[in-house]
Amino acid sequence: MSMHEDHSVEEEHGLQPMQYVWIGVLLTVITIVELGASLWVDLGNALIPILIVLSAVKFYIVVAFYMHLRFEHRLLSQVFTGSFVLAAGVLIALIALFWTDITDII
Amino acid sequence: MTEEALLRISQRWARRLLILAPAALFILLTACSDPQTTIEPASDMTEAIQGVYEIVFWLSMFVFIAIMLLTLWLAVHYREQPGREAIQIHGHQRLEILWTIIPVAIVLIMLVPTWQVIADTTDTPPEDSMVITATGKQWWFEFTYEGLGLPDDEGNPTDLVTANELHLQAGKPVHVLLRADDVIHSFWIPQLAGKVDMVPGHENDLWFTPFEDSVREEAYLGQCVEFCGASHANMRFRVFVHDEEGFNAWLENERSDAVEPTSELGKLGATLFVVRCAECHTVRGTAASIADFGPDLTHVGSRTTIAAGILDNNISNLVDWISNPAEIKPGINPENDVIDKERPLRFMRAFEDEISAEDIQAIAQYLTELK
Amino acid sequence: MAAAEHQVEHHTTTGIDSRKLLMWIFLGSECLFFGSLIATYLIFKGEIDLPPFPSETHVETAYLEEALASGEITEVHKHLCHESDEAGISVCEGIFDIPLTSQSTFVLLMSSVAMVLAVYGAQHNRPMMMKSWLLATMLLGLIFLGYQVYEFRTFGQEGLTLETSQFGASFFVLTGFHGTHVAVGVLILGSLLLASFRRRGLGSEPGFQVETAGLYWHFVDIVWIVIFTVLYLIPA
Amino acid sequence: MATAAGTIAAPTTESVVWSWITTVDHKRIGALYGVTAFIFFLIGGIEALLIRTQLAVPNGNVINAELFNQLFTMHALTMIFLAIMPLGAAFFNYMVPLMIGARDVAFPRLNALSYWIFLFGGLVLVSSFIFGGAPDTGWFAYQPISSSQFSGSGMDFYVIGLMILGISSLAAALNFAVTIINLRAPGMTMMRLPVFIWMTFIVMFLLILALPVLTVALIQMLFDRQFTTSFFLPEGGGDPILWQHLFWVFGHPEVYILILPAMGVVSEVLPTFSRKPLFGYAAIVFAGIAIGFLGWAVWSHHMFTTGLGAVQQAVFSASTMAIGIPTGIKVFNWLATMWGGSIRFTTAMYFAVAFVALFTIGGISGVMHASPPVDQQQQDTYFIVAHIHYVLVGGALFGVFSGLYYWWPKMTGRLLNETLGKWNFWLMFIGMNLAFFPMHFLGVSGMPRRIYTYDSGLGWDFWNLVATVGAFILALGVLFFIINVFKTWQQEPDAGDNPWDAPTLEWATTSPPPEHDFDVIPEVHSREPVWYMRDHNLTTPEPEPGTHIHLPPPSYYPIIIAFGVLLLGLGPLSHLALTALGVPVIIYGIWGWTLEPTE
Ligand code: HEA
Ligand code: HEA
Ligand code: HEC
Ligand code: CUA
Ligand SMILES: [Cu+2]
Repeated sequence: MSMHEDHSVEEEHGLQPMQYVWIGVLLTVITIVELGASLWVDLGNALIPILIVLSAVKFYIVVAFYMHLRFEHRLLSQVFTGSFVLAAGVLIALIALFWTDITDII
Repeated sequence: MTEEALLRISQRWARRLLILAPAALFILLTACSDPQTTIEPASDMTEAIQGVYEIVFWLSMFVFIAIMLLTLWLAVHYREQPGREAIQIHGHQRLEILWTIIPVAIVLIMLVPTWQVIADTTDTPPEDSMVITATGKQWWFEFTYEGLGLPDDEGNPTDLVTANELHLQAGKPVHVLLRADDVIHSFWIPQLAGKVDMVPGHENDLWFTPFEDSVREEAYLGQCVEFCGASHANMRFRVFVHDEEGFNAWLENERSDAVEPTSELGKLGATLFVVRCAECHTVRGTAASIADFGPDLTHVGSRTTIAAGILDNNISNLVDWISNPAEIKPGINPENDVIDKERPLRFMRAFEDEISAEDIQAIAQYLTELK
Repeated sequence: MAAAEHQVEHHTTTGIDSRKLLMWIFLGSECLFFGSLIATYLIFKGEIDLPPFPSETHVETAYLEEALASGEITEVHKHLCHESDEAGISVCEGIFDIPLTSQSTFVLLMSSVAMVLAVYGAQHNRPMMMKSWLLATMLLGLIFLGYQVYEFRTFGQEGLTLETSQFGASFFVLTGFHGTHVAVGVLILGSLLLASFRRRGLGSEPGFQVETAGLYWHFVDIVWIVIFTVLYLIPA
Repeated sequence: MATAAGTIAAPTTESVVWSWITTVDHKRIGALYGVTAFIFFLIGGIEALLIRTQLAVPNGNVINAELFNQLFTMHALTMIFLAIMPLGAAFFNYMVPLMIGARDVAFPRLNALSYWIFLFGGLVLVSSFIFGGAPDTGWFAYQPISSSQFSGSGMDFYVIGLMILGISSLAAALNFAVTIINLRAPGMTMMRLPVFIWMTFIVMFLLILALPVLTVALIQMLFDRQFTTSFFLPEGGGDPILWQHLFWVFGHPEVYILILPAMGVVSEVLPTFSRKPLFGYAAIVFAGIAIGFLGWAVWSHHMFTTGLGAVQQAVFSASTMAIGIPTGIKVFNWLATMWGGSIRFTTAMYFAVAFVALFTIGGISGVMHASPPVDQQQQDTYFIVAHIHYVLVGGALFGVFSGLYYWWPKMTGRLLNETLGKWNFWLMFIGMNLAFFPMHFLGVSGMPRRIYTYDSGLGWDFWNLVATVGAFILALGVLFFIINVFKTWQQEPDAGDNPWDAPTLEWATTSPPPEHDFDVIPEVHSREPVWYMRDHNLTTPEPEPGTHIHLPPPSYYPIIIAFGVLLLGLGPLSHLALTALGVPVIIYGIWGWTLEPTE
């Protein structure tokens, strides 16, 4: 019996269906903003950072809420963030090796 | 056995090892006299490398001997003996800090000269360099001396193309541009230039100045050391370092057109050559001077070796080579040419079935006369 | 007794369900997988100098003519470009149809909403809710794939294929593997749906199975979020 | 149990063959891994002996150039992917649940699946010898020599074989990462895990994160070869250097995947036979983690001569040398473990001590060519061959042998013969040094690697001959191991539960362990639980009468799915119809798998 209670407590960690729907709306709005930024207004150099930040926000929202990572054991977020950061670090370094001829800079 | 006895044994061994280590060193140093040695520099570039190498080597030697002795001593000294109890400890902070700091120090000492030499060797080539394009092909090297050919009709400088033997002038900087036609090869003259790859689609280069006293009769050996197919082992080249006079003499001969054959046999060979071989080879000053698939043979007779440093240059080797080059260099297989029609590899084919033995002899004679 | 056995079986050191843990670690691995594909795309992106271009690009007309003459591009590609007002400069259309891809992006986003509702249904013992949202997720996934097939075909007609350029190769391989992931996801959801109609339903703990499948599905969605931004929205 | 819709009945027969094919027991799977990998090791070793025979004297003509190139490529692939990695897998399959106090791994059927996929992948790779020639462009398959224009069908086997093996390793890695995180015995905190488990744990993450990069590179290579892309082909606008980067981003973590399990073994063996706890446990663990991380930041040290650029060279040389620091910490802690001990020199201990010395030699030569200018004189010479064999043979392989002697009694209930063991060790030790130390001299004398022949007069003759003799002595040593196994197999099991008086949990159960590993999962109070029990006069608790231990039933589905994966892979090698066939087989297998009752 006590086990059962444990179980339901754990489940309440998520959100309610309507909240999920609202998050969906939010994601859509961010996507529209992204579209707007890239197609309809001229942001110049600011565009790329803005797009990256916006998609990072979307990324975070999906992972945190839809994938429940915010409500889970710390270990899961450590595993995933760790892998993600490693991937980003190594691959950005790799891209940088191709994009810049650092020798020219110095 | 008592502890003292064991200690004595271990000390004796430690002493022996100390004697052994210099012996090992001695063996290593005997590598100097080997023709392709990496530790007897003859140019500024390899000497800079040698400078780092020696620092790295001695530090490594220190770590090597220290760890080997330590291991041996521990293994002997702490052998199980009646009455000995193992000490139950889990660690020792100060010791652990110490053996973190020592490697850090060693690494730093290695890094500083390393960076110094990287900076020096990747700076910019000297202004007055002789510029040579070296192109790696399966399985030979083409060398193009920029602007050293005979001026053309309008007096513009032309490039001088040759193969498999590189001639340099002591004290004169060379800037080598590295290209590859098919797969990755590499350019390496252990005593003169550290290895740099020749990568298709990339433009690498290196430069060095042979020492004034590096002039010598016998060749410096160079070799392709990036795996490039069946005959990777057979892709070598030779480098001759001359004094100014010698270099100019070589240049004078090399840039001029081919000499006329004098012997009857050679004359016959010359005509055969134009028919049979001109589709791939150039002999400047003759009818065979359009193709550039194979090595330029204008002065092939003056080379010491043929087939990219594999065979001595003499008639019988030439005959063998022309008869069936695949026998000498596995992988030379005209069948491979048809893998991609648009970009044929142009391997030299075997002529033993196409040309009679006498005619091959004649061609070989002709080639040796192309001094 | 049965309950006790159950407890033993699912006892874990950290309290995390092992399947869920496995899925999260696997998704970490997938980060490197898609990361490498995206990195390849970005490495080649700087080198696209002939049409088809991802987005609108100006090139010298003479350069185009030369490429046409040497066979590096074909008439099909040339059609993407036309003379601009500036003399000697051609404007080449970008091949991406962003409004269209925005629609498919939206579809995939909505599938994530459907998925999360299906998980909710499964965890709260509401089988009908679970089943219908599972079905919706699948359908949205299929629509997304439909968009992708359409996109691939149009690109093909406009002259972007695997061999056209590095752009073509890295684009198709990246989005193709993303599409394959979506397809696999649809299969997984389909089997869950099918299995849920058995008498035993999804067994004693449908929540975990649907949730784990959901993690995969959402991950495929966030990969698309990145692809959409990096490939489509960020200009050349 | 009634058949679930559309699936086969769960296996019930007791026939020996079927019980092995359908087993999901981690100990049996470990044994399967071990035996298979050892056979592959012999194949790889015979390939090496052929190489050495050809190179024994100048202008050797035992084998021709084409075959030679296949041999060194397959030698490396076999040793790395089919011998050392799965031998590690054999140990961690067998030992992880025992050492952390679990009844099995987290996903027993997934574990069986990993093994079968590994077996099929290995067979694909090796079978290339009969189907038109093995891969022949070196184990890192640089482009464009590995493109369809310059190489034959062997490279297709390379691509497909490595992809299949990658799936296997990924599945195993996920499984064991979860097992170590989630199935530890009560009281077994992370900082009480045996170091072997820690090293395995790090290896699992290296696999999980490095394999996808290789997979992507292989996919691109497959597309270049089979379809019309040119990711790596310069004439199509591609870049051969991209392959090198992707390969080594995987390849360098891979070498730590090979060495860390051996380091783990040694960290178990040294304290046991020194009769004292491991010195600096935490330092060794964190050094392992540091190596795991740093391993991602050094890949370009394999590319110092490709025209990398000055800053890149400087950065990668620093990160590479930095790895020597945590590794040094480990070496010193191992030595300090021996210090003050009362060392019992069994064969396992011999191998472990030799590991420390030989690995250090290999590590030092690694640091030497971590300096880019020096590497310009050493890259692609026998100096590199010396480096890799000191770390791989003296390191990884000696670690494996140490583990074999150490855990053999646990796995079989029989002790290996110590006299034969000493022969085994000394022959391998002497042979190994004779074979590989002279390669340093050869490298310094400028002998390139991957050459099928060489002229005399270059100063390479003598040391090549010595190396060949050494290789054969090494082989003789291996032969002694085989003899030892056969000889002791005849005897009655005599080992007892804990013949070495070892401290870790696997020794708290019987030898060989029962199917369910532990009657009662013990409670762990220290890093050396068995010594703790010994010193506190504790005995393993008796099981409560009547308790029923639940074990997963055997299953057909792992091998069915593995077979589907094999078909999938064979498609590009022969006829795409096979791929089409593979998909339904896999789907069928997964369907049956999910519906199959596991209680
Ligand atoms: C088990 C496998 C393994 C391991 C552990 C290592 C470990 C290391 N390797 Fe090695 N390496 C290979 C397997 C391995 N390598 C293989 C297979 C290749 C060739 C691939 C191919 O081309 O086919 C290769 C190639 C290779 C190269 C490229 C060479 C070339 O092609 O030109 C380099 C260059 O930097 C390198 C460096 C290192 C370094 C710095 C370490 C370090 O991790 C070593 C650290 C250890 C020590 C330093 C010893 C102990 C430390 C002390 C006692 C402390 C004090 C010492 C110092 C501070 C110096 N390795
Ligand atoms: C873990 C990896 C590993 C291991 C264990 C080995 C083990 C050995 N290796 Fe290998 N080697 C590599 C990894 C490994 N190697 C790699 C990565 C390369 C680079 C390849 C490349 O360039 O692409 C290489 C390359 C390489 C070369 C260079 C080839 C070249 O560049 O041309 C040589 C040459 O001597 C060599 C020799 C040996 C020898 C003699 C052994 C010995 O230790 C083997 C000892 C084992 C045995 C001999 C088996 C025992 C056999 C019997 C007892 C026979 C009797 C049994 C029956 C008949 C059933 N290896
Ligand atoms: C299809 C092209 C082709 C034809 C035809 C051809 N060769 Fe060659 N030849 C080559 C190539 C390519 C090489 C370089 C091979 C190597 O060294 O690996 C070569 C090398 C040589 C060499 C060695 C050159 C050196 O500097 O080392 C000689 C000599 C030679 N060829 C002579 C001939 C003669 C004589 C004929 C005609 C009877 C001939 N070749 C016909 C392509 C050709
Ligand atoms: Cu050219 Cu090796
Ligand atoms: Cu490395």
